[in-house]
Amino acid sequence: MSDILEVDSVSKSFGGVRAVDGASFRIGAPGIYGLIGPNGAGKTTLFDVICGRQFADSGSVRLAGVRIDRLRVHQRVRLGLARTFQECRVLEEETCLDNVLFAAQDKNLGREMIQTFGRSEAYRRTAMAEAERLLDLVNLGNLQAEPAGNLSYGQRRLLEIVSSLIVKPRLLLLDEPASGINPTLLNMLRDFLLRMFAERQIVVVIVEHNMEFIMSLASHILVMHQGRVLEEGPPAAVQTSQRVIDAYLG
Amino acid sequence: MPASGIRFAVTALLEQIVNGMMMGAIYVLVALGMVLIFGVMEVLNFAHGVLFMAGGYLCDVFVVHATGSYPLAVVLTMVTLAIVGMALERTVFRRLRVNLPMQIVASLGLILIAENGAVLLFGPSALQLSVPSVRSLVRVGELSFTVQHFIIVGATVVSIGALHVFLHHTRFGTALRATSQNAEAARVIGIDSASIYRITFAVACALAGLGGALLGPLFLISPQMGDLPLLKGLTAIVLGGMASIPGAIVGGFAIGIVEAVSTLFIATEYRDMVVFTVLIAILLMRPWGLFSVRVRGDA
Amino acid sequence: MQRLASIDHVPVVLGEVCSPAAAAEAPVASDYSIPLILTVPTAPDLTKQGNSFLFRVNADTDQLNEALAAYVGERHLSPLSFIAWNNDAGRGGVNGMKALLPKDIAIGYVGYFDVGAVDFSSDVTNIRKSGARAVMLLMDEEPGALAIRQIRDAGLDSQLMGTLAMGSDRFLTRLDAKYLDGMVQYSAFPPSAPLPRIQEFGKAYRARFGEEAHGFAAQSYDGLLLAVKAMQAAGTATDGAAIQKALSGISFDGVVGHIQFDGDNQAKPPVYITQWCKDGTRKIDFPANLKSECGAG
Amino acid sequence: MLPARTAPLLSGALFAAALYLVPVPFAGYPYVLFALTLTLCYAIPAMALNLLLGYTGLVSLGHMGFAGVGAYVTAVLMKHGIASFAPSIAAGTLAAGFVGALVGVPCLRLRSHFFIIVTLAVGMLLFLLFNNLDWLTGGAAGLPGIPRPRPLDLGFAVVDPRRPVGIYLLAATVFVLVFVIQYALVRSDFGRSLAAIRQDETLAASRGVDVFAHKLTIFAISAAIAGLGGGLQVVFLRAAAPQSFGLLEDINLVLIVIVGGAGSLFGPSLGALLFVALPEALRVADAFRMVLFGAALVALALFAPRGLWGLAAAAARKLRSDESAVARVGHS
Repeated sequence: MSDILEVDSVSKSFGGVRAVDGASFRIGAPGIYGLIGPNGAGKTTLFDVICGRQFADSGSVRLAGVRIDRLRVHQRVRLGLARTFQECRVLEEETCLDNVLFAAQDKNLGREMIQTFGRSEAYRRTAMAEAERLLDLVNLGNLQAEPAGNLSYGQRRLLEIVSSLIVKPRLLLLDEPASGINPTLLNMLRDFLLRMFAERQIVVVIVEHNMEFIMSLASHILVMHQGRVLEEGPPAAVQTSQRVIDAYLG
Repeated sequence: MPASGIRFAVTALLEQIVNGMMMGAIYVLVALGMVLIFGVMEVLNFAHGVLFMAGGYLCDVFVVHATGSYPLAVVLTMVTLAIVGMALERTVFRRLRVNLPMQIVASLGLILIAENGAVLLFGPSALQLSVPSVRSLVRVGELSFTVQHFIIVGATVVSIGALHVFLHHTRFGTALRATSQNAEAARVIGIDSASIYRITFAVACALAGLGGALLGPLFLISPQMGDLPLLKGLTAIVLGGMASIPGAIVGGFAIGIVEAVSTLFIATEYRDMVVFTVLIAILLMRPWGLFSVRVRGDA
Repeated sequence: MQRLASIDHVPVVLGEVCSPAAAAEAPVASDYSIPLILTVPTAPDLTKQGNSFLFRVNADTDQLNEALAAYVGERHLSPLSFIAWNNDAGRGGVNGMKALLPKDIAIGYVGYFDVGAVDFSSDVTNIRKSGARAVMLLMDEEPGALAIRQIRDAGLDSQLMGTLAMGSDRFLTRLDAKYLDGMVQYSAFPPSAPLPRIQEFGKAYRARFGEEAHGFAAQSYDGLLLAVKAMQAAGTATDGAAIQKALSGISFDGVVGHIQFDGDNQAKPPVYITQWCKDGTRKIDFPANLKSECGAG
Repeated sequence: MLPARTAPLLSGALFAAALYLVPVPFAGYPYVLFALTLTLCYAIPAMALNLLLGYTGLVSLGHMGFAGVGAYVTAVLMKHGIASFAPSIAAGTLAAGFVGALVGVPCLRLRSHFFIIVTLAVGMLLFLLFNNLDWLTGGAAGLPGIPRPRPLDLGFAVVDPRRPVGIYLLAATVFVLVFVIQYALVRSDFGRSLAAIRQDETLAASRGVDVFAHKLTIFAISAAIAGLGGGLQVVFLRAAAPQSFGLLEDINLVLIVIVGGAGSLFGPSLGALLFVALPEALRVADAFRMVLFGAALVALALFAPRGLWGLAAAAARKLRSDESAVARVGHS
């Protein structure tokens, strides 16, 4: 079975700044992977290249063998890639339930037009049960009918993650999910992610600064430094690697 | 093409380039004001055309009823409109900084107020303001132009220079550029963005007033005199790349010249179509405008 | 118009000023069988829609152009250029004039501009490039004054030819005489012509409004009297159809001259040509029997 | 309370029935019917623009240009007897939709400020075409003499569009058809995707929405509906003039939608009633009234961004919440 995610010598620069300089790594087995590195290591740029927010200057990205680095964002999503945003984006005017149901909706334009006159609400009924279950898991069950705009920052982040999970993605990319979240919610987030991973056996890649959170969650860590993958391996090995310590302490 | 034909074509081309520079200068004055306001405040001021028109009427009032001297009237017009600009910014546009559709509604409301106000105060028919520089002519070989043509181009070049000095060599100007690049960052280091917005609007409206005061005597001062300059000015800042001042300057002059020279090849009533077709063509090739750099996140 | 016809139930309507509006109102007039008397719009095809309730007192562009075409022919002012409004009055005037010109007159540059435009520099350049001997301006006073000033400021000395509105003293307030010297224009009502009906109306108009009478006023005045006379002849002030019948057969000596409607309900008032003199007065150039010196046009 | 799904259908049906009953009291007042029919003609392009402005967040300042395309295609076909009313107006609608798609492909990739200015330029271009192509559109003089559709025998009644009541009923039918299309598009998965695009384009894309394709589709549909409105207006006024599809009408249309209440189903119709029927009734909008009107617009932009319908809806919601609050107090 080919790798789920394969990043092959990707480079990206803005003017003179080489943000990503030939980064490469492969993820074959399902698991929770951490992507860490000091500021300016190119984590966010690489993350954006994989998600499609940025196009790579050179190199390639493959999702389950299919090359995606030239596709537009929505095409990658339909191939099973899902992501959350560092700035946490939700549909503020829609209710929490509608946020999740919208994520589950089939976005194919042709089928949408047929539904416009067919008026079938089939998918919403089938997705409803799963949506409510996931919302309950993150204690948002009682806020189903509340517009997302009224939620706290932490609750919005949980809603965003639930919305990206409802579509059963093959690869879930989380962009600093721990930032700005109080410890109690952090534990709930960790348990939720572990439970979802246990249920779904997918690949989760987390870009994160919160070492304690990432080390307790990820089974495999990738360390980036100056645009390249410096080190990768289980958390214990990576924490003791001299190269990583030098990179951080400079 | 017979010899005389070539000579005719060259003089015609020269004549249209001068006319193009003159109208281009007017578009630059309007575009500069709009690009300043948009660059600093993310506000697209559709009411800029009526400020241009107000410049024409104010200049007429200051010449005929107050001072009798055109240069003094132009200065008074610019000062008055700077004050009007500050008032507008405080009452209307500051609250609408982010909300684009409401900026448009507010601008359209201001257009209705200004154009119909002009009809109420000065009557529907246009005013004709006769000033010395429009009556005296300059002969250039077989061609002749009013002195006003060259005053307009000269005044615009001076304004561009003054604006450049203000923006790059004064403390206030640097603060203004900082606010345009990143309002929050500027505020963090102690720049009072409220006064920046006020000054930006004052300078922008003064420039528009200057444009109206310069073009009014050459043609007519009428309630609708600002409409076409607004559209051409908008086209200029889009060509230039929305927030780029050099882009607005080159865009304004380019439109003026292309528009004027195009009338040698196609019928004049299609002149305005030329400008809009050029705009759409350029945006197809460079969807972010001629001059502005590709902004990060523009995948 | 809809409001006048259905709510106010008026018997006769005295005409619209611009042709597109007149074109839209004509069908409403025939729907409610209310005679619509036009006294200003000049688009030739207005009276060619077979609408029996539409009457026109003023001459259309073809009739007006006949006199000027003869003037251009006699002096062989070729090539002849035009600057005209980009609407039916403008385009109708240009096409009408072209049809009436002798074959040996070449057409130089023709420039159209939208109502409200003020910059004629490109037209001036093209006229100079085409080496035009004469330029006909088909527009009303406001753009006319602008175009003339820009033509003369750019050093062009071609013979200028204008329309009705450019022959009145009001036009002098927009331009000083030196710009107008030598310009000719057709006219339906030369205010200082030595004709009794013109002098009388002129005096009465000046007494009432304090300024010189002009063609539009004279034609509308006749239109009003015409309607009254028709209503008297039909003996009714409400039955539109009867008034229409009276109007089509009417023969009336108005201020602008004798008015009688042809098959298309179009009158044939006399047309004159006047020329501006250096001192700001006018003289009549056509018809020959009224040829006069400066001050009597 | 009625189940959620049928409530809007009921109010929609009542609204439609009311529309059809209007001629009964006003049959004797052709002028009132004239003003109401004109309002319906304006409401159709207003609903079209609302699909863009209100539901997708796209501000198009040249939309009456597309109405003009529909109008002139319909007018030319009918005036020269090439086709009768139904095929002509269908051709006009399709032509407008096609031009909309043609404009959309290049322009919808532009960032919002560019897009607004380009739609303004497109509107100007279309107007200049109507104003200058004399041989086709009659140029500035307009295209007079467009025949009204032939009478339609419905068995129980004959609808004669040549009479004020007939043309009103025709306009009402087209209006209801467009209202249903607006409702269907908005209250559907497609409508939810549009709402997502309006609220956060980047998020919509990351949920799998092909933003460009959706924008292009709704832009073309909206242009087509505007063309339908243009065709109807021209057949009703029996003449096509470029001025009715120029810059002033573009601005007027934006105001109708925003003042009426962008993003609501009934907003555009309310706006059309205010902007078309009212001034028509007041007849001459003199300068002073326009100044007050402009001031009202500025005030509305500052204090009621959701437009009048938004205000009404907010007031209604507040009323309901007060009632329910009172009711709860009663129970606790």
